[in-house]
Amino acid sequence: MPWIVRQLVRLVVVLFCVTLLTYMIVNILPGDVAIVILGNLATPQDIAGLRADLGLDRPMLVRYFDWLGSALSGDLGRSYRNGEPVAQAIIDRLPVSLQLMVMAQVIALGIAIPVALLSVRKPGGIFDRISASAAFGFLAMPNFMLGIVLIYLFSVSFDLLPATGFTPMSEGLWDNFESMILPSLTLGLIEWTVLMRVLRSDLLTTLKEDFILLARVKGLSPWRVLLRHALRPSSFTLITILGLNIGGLIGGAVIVEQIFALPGVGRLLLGGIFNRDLILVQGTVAFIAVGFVVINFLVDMLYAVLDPRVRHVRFRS
Amino acid sequence: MSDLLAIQNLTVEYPVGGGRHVHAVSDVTLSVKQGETLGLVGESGSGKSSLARALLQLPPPKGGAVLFEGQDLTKLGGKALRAVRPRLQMIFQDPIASLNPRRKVAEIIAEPLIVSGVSDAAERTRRVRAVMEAVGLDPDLVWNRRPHEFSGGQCQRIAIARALVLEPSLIVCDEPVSALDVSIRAQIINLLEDMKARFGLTLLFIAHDLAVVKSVSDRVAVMYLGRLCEVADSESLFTTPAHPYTAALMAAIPEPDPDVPLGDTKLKPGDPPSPLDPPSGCRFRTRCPHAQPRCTDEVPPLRQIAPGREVACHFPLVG
Amino acid sequence: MSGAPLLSVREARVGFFTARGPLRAVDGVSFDLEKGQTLGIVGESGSGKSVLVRSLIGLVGESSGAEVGGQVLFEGRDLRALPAREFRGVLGRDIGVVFQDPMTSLNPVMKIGHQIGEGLRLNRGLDARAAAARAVELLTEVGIPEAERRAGQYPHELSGGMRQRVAIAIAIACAPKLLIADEPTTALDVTVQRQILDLLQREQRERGMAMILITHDLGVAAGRADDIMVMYAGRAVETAKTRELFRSPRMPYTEALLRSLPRLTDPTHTRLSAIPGRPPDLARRSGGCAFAPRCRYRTDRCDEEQPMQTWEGARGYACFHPRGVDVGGSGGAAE
Amino acid sequence: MSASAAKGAVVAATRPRRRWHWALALPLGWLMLVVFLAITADWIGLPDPSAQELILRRKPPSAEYLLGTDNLGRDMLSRIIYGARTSLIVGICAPFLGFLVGGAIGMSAGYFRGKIDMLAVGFIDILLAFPSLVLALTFTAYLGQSLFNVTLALGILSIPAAARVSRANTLAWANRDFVLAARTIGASNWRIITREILPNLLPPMFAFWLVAISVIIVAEGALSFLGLGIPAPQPSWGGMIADGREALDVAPYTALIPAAVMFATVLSLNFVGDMVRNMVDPRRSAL
Repeated sequence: MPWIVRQLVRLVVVLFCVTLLTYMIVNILPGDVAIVILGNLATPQDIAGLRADLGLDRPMLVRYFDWLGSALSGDLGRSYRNGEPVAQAIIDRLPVSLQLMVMAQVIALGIAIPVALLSVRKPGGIFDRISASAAFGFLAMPNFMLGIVLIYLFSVSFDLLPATGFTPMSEGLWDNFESMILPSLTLGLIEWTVLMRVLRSDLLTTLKEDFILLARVKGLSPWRVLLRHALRPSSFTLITILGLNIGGLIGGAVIVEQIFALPGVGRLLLGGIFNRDLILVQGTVAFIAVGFVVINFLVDMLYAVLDPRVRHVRFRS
Repeated sequence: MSDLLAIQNLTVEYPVGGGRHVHAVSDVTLSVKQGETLGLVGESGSGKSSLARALLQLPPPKGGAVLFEGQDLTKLGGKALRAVRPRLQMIFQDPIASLNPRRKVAEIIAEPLIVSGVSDAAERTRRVRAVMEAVGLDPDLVWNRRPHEFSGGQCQRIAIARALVLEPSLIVCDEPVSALDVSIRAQIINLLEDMKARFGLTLLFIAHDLAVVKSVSDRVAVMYLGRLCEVADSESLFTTPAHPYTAALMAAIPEPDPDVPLGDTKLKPGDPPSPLDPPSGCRFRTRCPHAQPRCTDEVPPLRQIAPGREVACHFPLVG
Repeated sequence: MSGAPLLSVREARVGFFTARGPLRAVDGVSFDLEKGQTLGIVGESGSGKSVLVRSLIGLVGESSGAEVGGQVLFEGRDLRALPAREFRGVLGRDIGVVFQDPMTSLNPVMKIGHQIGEGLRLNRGLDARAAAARAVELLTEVGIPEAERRAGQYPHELSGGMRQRVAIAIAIACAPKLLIADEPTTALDVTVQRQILDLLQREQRERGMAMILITHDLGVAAGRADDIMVMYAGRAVETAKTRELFRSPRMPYTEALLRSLPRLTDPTHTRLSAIPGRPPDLARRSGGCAFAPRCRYRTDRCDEEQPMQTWEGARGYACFHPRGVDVGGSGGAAE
Repeated sequence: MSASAAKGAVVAATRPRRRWHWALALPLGWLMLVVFLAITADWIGLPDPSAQELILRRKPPSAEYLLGTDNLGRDMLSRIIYGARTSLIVGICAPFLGFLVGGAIGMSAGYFRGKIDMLAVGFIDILLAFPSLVLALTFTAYLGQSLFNVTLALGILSIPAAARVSRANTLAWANRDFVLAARTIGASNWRIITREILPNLLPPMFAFWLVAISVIIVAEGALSFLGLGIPAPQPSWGGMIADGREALDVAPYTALIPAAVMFATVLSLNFVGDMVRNMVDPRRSAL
């Protein structure tokens, strides 16, 4: 069976398990779902009504497949707090979260790649040691702490940037950008350290290979050797880590959206959890997990595009 | 001399994904006589290491039988197989990788005794000290030290001691000197010869260096791409090679003597084919100077051309 | 020998800082190499042969914390004194290198034709199209069938032997004056090794290149080198014409090496004369000759004093009791 | 050609890397201080961390209140020290649970391969499909917020990471010849795993455990920051930072001090973790 088909089958299986696991988490937890949603002051009739609506008397697996069936057709059920369809709530908030994560990733890569290249130019040199310590420092900074420190510096002490709130692009690009700088910096400034360290260690390993010595014998300047020969073979682990870190970013986004009051998917989830809105939580967690799995699948595909060795093994066997 | 080990129609294949297989060893029949050293020669990809591991059922072969002291190892289950193992030992190419870096030398050599149930600690210590001295290691000096404190040659001595401590009848030596420096090789070769004489061992000596194989072997078998080409006693094989591949190997070896002219391998240009899809018929035909159409259609059987000499070639150079 | 030798090395030295203290991998090695000649550098692992040659062309750099010393004259110019850009020019145009492992000496994610053409574009000013055409010619010259198709392929699609041929094509692309082969065939099978060595020698003769052939295999050196330099523990212990070295070695280490080799001409089970002891530990150097602990002709002087390099015309060795030379009855009975 | 030819120019080499020793004292010292205070918190006469004195609200650090008071008038110093106890308990126990379970799964997958390996890899992939914080949030939200539940949730979340590290290491070691040699002498699988592979597996796992502690401390902080971790009024650094957020303009120290303490602790842990990894496997250390 060709590789691509095997991977698609694997993707479907993982997605199936992920959604099942989400559904189970929300349903097998202690406490009756209806009571949890309506709260223990609710009258027995309300509880009975809700149970009927949700069809809670049917076995969980059957309910799961119903939920999955409707989910595939875009209906993630209705929130029991405000009756708004969950899917619609997610779609409305998706652009904010996506913009946040994309900007954070751009900042992270924008710092990580040049810094890694510069520090590898003279391993153990001054720049290498400074960047390593800086990376070390940022790595030890939790994003919620960094967010507070950035707000304290840029909003409280010097009123340069808004501390909270989100201005959609429709109301002016610059305002939107201004409102997103601090949140994306909060995520990006930590993310770059992980990417830099991975790229740096791979570059150092590649630079010991014979084909780098051969490039130097050809008379290539150190920078040309780094950029034309060392960078590409060293970028594969970086790409894999990019995929895996998306999960970390989503988690981080939840916090950053909370700190900066950005109306994103993360904050939607938090709200759902606080309000005991199980249906909303169920839909959001499933959406996030599915998104994460799909992104990682695409990153895996990217791998094959960049590395001819992988491409040949995967698409010729 | 009766056969201590008889390999019949041994076949070893590794799946490589996408339904394709590496044909490492194909239908090899070979026997090792009690007390002899059988040399097994071949280039990388010839399947000699795969054959060695299949003998020890690590992993078991895909097909064929391995008769050791009358028992077919491929038929034996866990416990029964483990009971036979002490008499069939192995030493490896990379001496340092064959020793657990976290354990002391004494523990490494004593482990086989513990595993085979020698519970009396004093008895174990006595036998470990004896086998250490036998391989030229000073027990008091090395007892509590760890493998990283030793050179390649000394690590191989420790590995040999570990193989000897259970008094095996057959030792499979998988390229035991290839990873060692030239000056150390002779030490280990002499040690193996001494141990064989002293403990009445039988050796299966695997290597790609013909000169080393000739120095230690009574009989020699030559393998190419998973198949046996030729089996003969050492003297006649090296003086009058019957298979074209053996002749080419001999001609290709650079003699450490400037006056010996470089031999002509007469090989067709091009690289050895891959074991993933070996050529039909005789697998050497793509490089053989004497290849005929018959070699493409018909796999040459291993047949006897003289007492104690077998060759798998339609047009052997001798007989 | 007209004019200055192509390459002249004086007191080459390489030291590393390791966890076990400073380690002198190359401890003062001097040699000359004439145009069109082949120098075989023979030694076991840890003898410093590879580090020596790599340090000459600046491949043992500051990154590994190495301390590099000595003088390297290439066509009369001291490479170590040249500014970086000029040095790279000389390296790119006039020196080609073939490394040991064909698996790692080619860029795994760059097409073969491109890797061959790169040197041509940089050093010979060819444009992309001309470089690509020349690359295909070179592939054919080094014996690779269907060169056109192969040029568009990646290294992992070729066998070990073919990859080494590509490495040779890269090394000779800019018509260098010096070709360095650092154990070019150690990772290959003996039949393929033979074809690669023949190819190297043919290219060297046709282009009049000088060659440094580094190997641990005395057989390879015997058949291919005009002169041989034997290295032990970072020092050049013996240098001689190939035939003289094999016929009448001066240094006990060379003699012991030659006698410890199993030979196809010897009958089976002939006892090998092994060299006792273990390889030298470069971090803990004794004052005297590094080979003393393993040498049959050792005297107290060998332990205390390091033998100086002495020369008999082109022959050089460093030993108090050289073999086959009567040095005033200082022991060392000639066997 | 005289033997003593021109002395070559000697290029100074960089000093050996031994100078790291003094740098190790600082982080180790800080960690010992934190651990010591966390253990002896009850006996060093600290005021009750949850005693509220509204009139003493937001007192800046002074002789009487070394680290000042928060916006509910509680003593910051004692809350930080009791918070340290929370963080250390969660930080040490959670990855321990993860490493026991994850380590065993990874080792059996790496050693036995075949179906077990496929199942284990699938299990890891699925658990990793959930952004860990999201899973932790849902966990504690519905299991109920308590120190035990947070530790359990974060422990379960560290299983896949631990399984991945232990599987990778087991695969590397299981293919070494000395394991094959152990098989040839007839050692049982159990003996090979415990005697040959485990001793080689512990050092890298220990180094990874150190780093995992700092990651879990941050995760606990994040949960508490969002109000879903350690329930108030139990002190937790994350919770303190969240409380301090409202008064950033008036009393920034209420947020910045716990942030600094957490930063120092996590930094020290990462530093020590890297040193250990450097000793264990110099190739893979990041510094």
